[in-house]
Amino acid sequence: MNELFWVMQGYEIYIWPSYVLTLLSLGLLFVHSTKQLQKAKKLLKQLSKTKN
Amino acid sequence: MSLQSSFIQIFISHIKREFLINFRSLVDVIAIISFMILIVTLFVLGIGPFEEKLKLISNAIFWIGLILAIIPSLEKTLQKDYDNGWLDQATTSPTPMELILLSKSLAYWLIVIIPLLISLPLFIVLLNIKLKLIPWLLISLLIGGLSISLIGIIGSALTLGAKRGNILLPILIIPLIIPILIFGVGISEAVRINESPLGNLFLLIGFTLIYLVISPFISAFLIRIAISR
Amino acid sequence: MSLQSSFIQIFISHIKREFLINFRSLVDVIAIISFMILIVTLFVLGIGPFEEKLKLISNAIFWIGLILAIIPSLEKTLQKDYDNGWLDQATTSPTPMELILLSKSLAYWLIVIIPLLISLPLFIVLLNIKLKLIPWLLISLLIGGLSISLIGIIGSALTLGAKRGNILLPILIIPLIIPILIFGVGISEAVRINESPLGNLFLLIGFTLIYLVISPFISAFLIRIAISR
Amino acid sequence: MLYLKDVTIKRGLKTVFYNWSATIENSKVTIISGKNGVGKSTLLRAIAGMIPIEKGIVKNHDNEIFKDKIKWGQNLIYIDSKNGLSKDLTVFENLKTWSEMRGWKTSDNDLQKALDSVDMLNHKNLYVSQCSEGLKKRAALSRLYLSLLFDVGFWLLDEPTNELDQKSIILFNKLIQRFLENKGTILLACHELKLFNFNYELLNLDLLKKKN
Amino acid sequence: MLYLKDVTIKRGLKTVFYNWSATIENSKVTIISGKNGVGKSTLLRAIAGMIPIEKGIVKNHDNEIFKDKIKWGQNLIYIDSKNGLSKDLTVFENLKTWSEMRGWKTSDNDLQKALDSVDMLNHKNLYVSQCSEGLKKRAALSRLYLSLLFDVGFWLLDEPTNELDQKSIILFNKLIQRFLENKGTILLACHELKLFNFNYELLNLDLLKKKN
Amino acid sequence: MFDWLANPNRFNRITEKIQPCIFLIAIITLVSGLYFSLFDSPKDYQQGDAVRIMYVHVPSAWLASILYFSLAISCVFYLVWKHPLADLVSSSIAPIGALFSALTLVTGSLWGKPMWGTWWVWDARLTSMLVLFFFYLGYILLSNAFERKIDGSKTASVLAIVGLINLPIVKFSVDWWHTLHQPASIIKIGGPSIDDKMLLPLILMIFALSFFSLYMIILNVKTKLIEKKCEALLLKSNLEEISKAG
Ligand code: HEM
Ligand SMILES: Nc1ncnc2c1ncn2[C@@H]1O[C@H](COP(=O)(O)OP(=O)(O)OP(=O)(O)O)[C@@H](O)[C@H]1O
Ligand SMILES: Nc1ncnc2c1ncn2[C@@H]1O[C@H](COP(=O)(O)OP(=O)(O)OP(=O)(O)O)[C@@H](O)[C@H]1O
Ligand SMILES: [Mg+2]
Ligand SMILES: [Mg+2]
Repeated sequence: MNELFWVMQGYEIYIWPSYVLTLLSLGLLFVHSTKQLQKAKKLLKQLSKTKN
Repeated sequence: MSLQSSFIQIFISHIKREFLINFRSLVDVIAIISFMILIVTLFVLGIGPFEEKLKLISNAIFWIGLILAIIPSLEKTLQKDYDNGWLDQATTSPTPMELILLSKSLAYWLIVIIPLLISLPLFIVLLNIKLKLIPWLLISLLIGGLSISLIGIIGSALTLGAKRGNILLPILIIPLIIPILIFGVGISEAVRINESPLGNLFLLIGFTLIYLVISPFISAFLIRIAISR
Repeated sequence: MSLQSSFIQIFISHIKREFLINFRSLVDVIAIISFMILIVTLFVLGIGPFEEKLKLISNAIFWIGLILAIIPSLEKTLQKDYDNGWLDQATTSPTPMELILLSKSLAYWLIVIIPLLISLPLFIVLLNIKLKLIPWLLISLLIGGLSISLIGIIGSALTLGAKRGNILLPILIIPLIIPILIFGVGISEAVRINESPLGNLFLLIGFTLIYLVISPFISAFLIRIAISR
Repeated sequence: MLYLKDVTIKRGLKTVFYNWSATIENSKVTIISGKNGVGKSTLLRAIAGMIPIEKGIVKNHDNEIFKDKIKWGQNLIYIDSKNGLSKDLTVFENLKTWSEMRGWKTSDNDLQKALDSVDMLNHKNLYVSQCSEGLKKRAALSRLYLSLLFDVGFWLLDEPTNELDQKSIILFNKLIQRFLENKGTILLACHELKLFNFNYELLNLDLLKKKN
Repeated sequence: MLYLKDVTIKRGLKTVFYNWSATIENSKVTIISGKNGVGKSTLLRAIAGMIPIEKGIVKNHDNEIFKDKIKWGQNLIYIDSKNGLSKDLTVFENLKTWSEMRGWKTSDNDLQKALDSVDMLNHKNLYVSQCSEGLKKRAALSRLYLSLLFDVGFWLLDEPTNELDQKSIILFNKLIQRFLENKGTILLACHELKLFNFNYELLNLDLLKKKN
Repeated sequence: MFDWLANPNRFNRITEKIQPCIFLIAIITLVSGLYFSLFDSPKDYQQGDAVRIMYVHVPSAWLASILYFSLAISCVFYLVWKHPLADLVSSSIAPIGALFSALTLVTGSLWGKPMWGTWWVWDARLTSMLVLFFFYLGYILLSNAFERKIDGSKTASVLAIVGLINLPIVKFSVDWWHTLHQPASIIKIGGPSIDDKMLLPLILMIFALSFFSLYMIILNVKTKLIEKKCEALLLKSNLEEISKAG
């Protein structure tokens, strides 16, 4: 990858943050929601165990 | 022995009730007028008393003043009637809540608009408003005021049963009010640059009509939720 | 067995109480920030989106936003504590009412100022505020906010007992607030035209100090009247 | 006969009644008693239609009462400790606006008689903000007299006697007597049973809720 | 001994007491009774220092009580139907902030005991907005227990028993008993005298005011 | 369709099957979209490389709008037909939509600085996106502001529906404002003024974000269904305890 690509005509301080921010927030959303699902599943298992 | 009144009569008696509570004397009229004057003062002082600057913002002042005069007081009566149990009485009566809420918003419209109309000459002088603008200003404030109070009652009902409702209210209500402000300002702008303000006026009327139809139903629905807590 | 706390402790515990009631969660911070943003939006939409105009009024927007954020909520807590009898409890206790009211106004100052400071960068972007203005804006909003809440509590106490309080409140306090607005706007104007803002700043500080001293006494006096009704 | 069958009523997150049944006889007074927080007020508000009944049915004779809410509203008066009086109106104005709100055309004469029935005629022009607690309660109870003139079948009263003095209790008893003569049904939540000089059914929620 | 000598007390424009005198014995319970609007609450508020006494003097032993308001405030607890509870705080938080407001350093343990004394420990974390009327009243009355730990000489209670159930009335009686053992003085406005199982002086305003 | 899906079991069964597909499509389009937008798309003749921000900005803006529409529709389903699942759907959509509208605002600002020399301009689109963001925020705050979840859901749904009526009016009215913004170029399908090669990454990114959102919504609804089951179990055991104790 050449230097020119990263610099992007001097717009790099605008372009990279927007991409990073977008991808980062999507990633965080994904991780957070998956964790939430796992937690809920675990709780359900526990509850149905104590019931029986 | 059942001498039932018609809906119209119930409606009018409700408006009368709001007037009895909020509009007992001349003091109340004066209070609203001075409130508007003070909003103007606040702006003028915040901006600096230069005429060119003032001209730019005189529209905004009117509309923001109207919003600040109608919505907080509308919210307050609804909250009061919720706290003192009047809304409980209304739900446990044969009268539809929709009717009561419609009369409440119309009453508040009148309560604010009447003093405003009385004092319009004063503002015309204070803000140096051009004569040709006056009829349009009048009509747009009249109609806009109605839709502000119709929306205001939705907002108050939305936050009535909510935790920290008072702090949520502006967030919910300002986005709903934006079109009124824009159409209203649009009317005056059009007149100023000698174009026809009718387009904006019709839009404002249409907007108001939409809320005239939906507001009572929506707010009655919301109030039933608040009461069921 | 009498483990009396000092006044400072009582004072802090009061501020804690207000925070418990009004600042329970992040939601409250978000709500206040959003409120300020929406006030800005409302103004901009009323005035028109042109940068030159905006520059003229960005100061005014800040100050009016601050006033609208502090005073209505301050009024509301005082009214609530009056209605639910908390103020009765305070008068029939060994703690001076002055202390309680001072803590209330400081609490409200903090409750509004903290979110405002957090979100200042946002407003700088939204209103296109020049960098050199920022430290002065910060300091004048901090100090001005304090005097607004000190004045606000006088106004709220004034209207507590009055029957038509809700409408009277702004009328009674806006004259008191006007000097703050003038000094505050004066500071930013001075910076803008590259003059020294210190004169206005000292006036603002002096003004605030005066209210810091007299406000608790005046409002305690007014509240005793309200309670004795 | 008011039947409550397998009703579940929630208050906030708390389930106050769970699959609970009861019957309330018509043309009688039923006093709901029980310890603080057991659900007396909740029950009254639910029957009045303010709190939703999550499950179960409430029937009056054979009609589900919430099928036609307007009709049921016509048929009942609900008064609780909030009174429903506006502080900024006088006692008389409060009664008048209340009766207008219900759509009743009452003459000023009727209104005065109503106020007289709870000995409030002297205080007719007092603002509610200037009334003592007992006077407020009496101003609220004056509605009961008005309802005698119209076709109301139910009174739902939540602790109506709390602030009343001895004389007002007697007047209140008289109003109840008249309503019973009109074949009205009264549900009344109260802690102090000795105040009433008529026969009543007792609905003790403490006992009833344990049974289920 | 609390002496009221030739006091005139106004409420709004109305003169409720005019050149009126009475004595209230220390270390006893005095129940103030009388019909609605006679001035029970006004009297209590005046003694508590909230309503000004236009003319006349109020003395405790030989001290005019309003000479040193802070000391008098230290010496009394006033509770009326408004309760003084913030809806947005829990029962526990309300009690805690209240005791902090009075400048009392109470441990959490004391606060819990206070709540227990009115059987509110289970409802400790309930928001006041979620309490039933009786629970609210009990939350307010829990202050009485705290005052036993500190040097308070007077309880001024305006209709404290209104919403209480039977069990709470017993607990309330116990609190009063303990306060009397501490040589405390209680002034209590109430319509229902049968609720109390101790000796009390009766101050019937109906009779007293006619006499003057 | 909604009626049919409203059965939680059926919902779980069907989504179990399609979820991996959705995820796969999202990943493929995202990776290829990123490739094209960063490496293989032409510079704009005016904006140069800065135009690359468009490939995250415009899809976010679209999704923010589309998701609000879906949110409001699902609120209608909830209020009118009282499907409990519809509420779970709306409350799953709201945070994602809010995220996208926030992203639009932020990336737009990042675009505006090099293009206009200012982070923010009170232009029509920006203002209406700000308003949209506040509708999302209002929905989220309001739905959590009640003690009972159901009250919050109902109230917030009302707000969302009012917003559905109001937002187009806001958008339309705010358009009265003179705008610095570029004319809507995709909409002019007749002759798109942008390069075809710019269109490809744009479309890919729109697909990527849409499928990603769909996947996340399904995931969140699943989580909420399970949480609901847990609550029901807890309540049941509580009530059993109460009846035993009584
Ligand atoms: C906070 C700032 C901004 C917001 C909220 C915003 C909002 C939007 C929205 C909602 C759209 C989609 C419009 C549609 O599909 O019809 C859009 C598209 C677009 N925006 Fe922005 N924008 C912002 C800043 C900018 C900036 C600074 C630029 C650069 C000059 C820009 C350039 C564009 C372009 C080229 C499009 C695509 C045109 C189209 O699809 O019709 N935006 N923007
Ligand atoms: N704020 C006020 N302004 C004017 N008059 C008032 C005000 N508050 C009370 N009053 C009047 O003063 C009198 C005494 O009221 P007070 O509340 O002391 O009565 P009370 O004996 O406590 O009655 P109750 O048994 O109903 O509680 C009443 O006639 C009442 O109408
Ligand atoms: N808004 C609310 N949110 C949550 N829980 C509530 C709410 N209101 C009441 N509760 C609870 O519901 C239960 C029943 O309350 P209710 O008011 O019906 O009691 P009550 O029998 O009338 O008591 P009281 O004798 O004290 O008036 C109580 O435990 C109370 O704490
Ligand atoms: Mg109750
Ligand atoms: Mg009293």
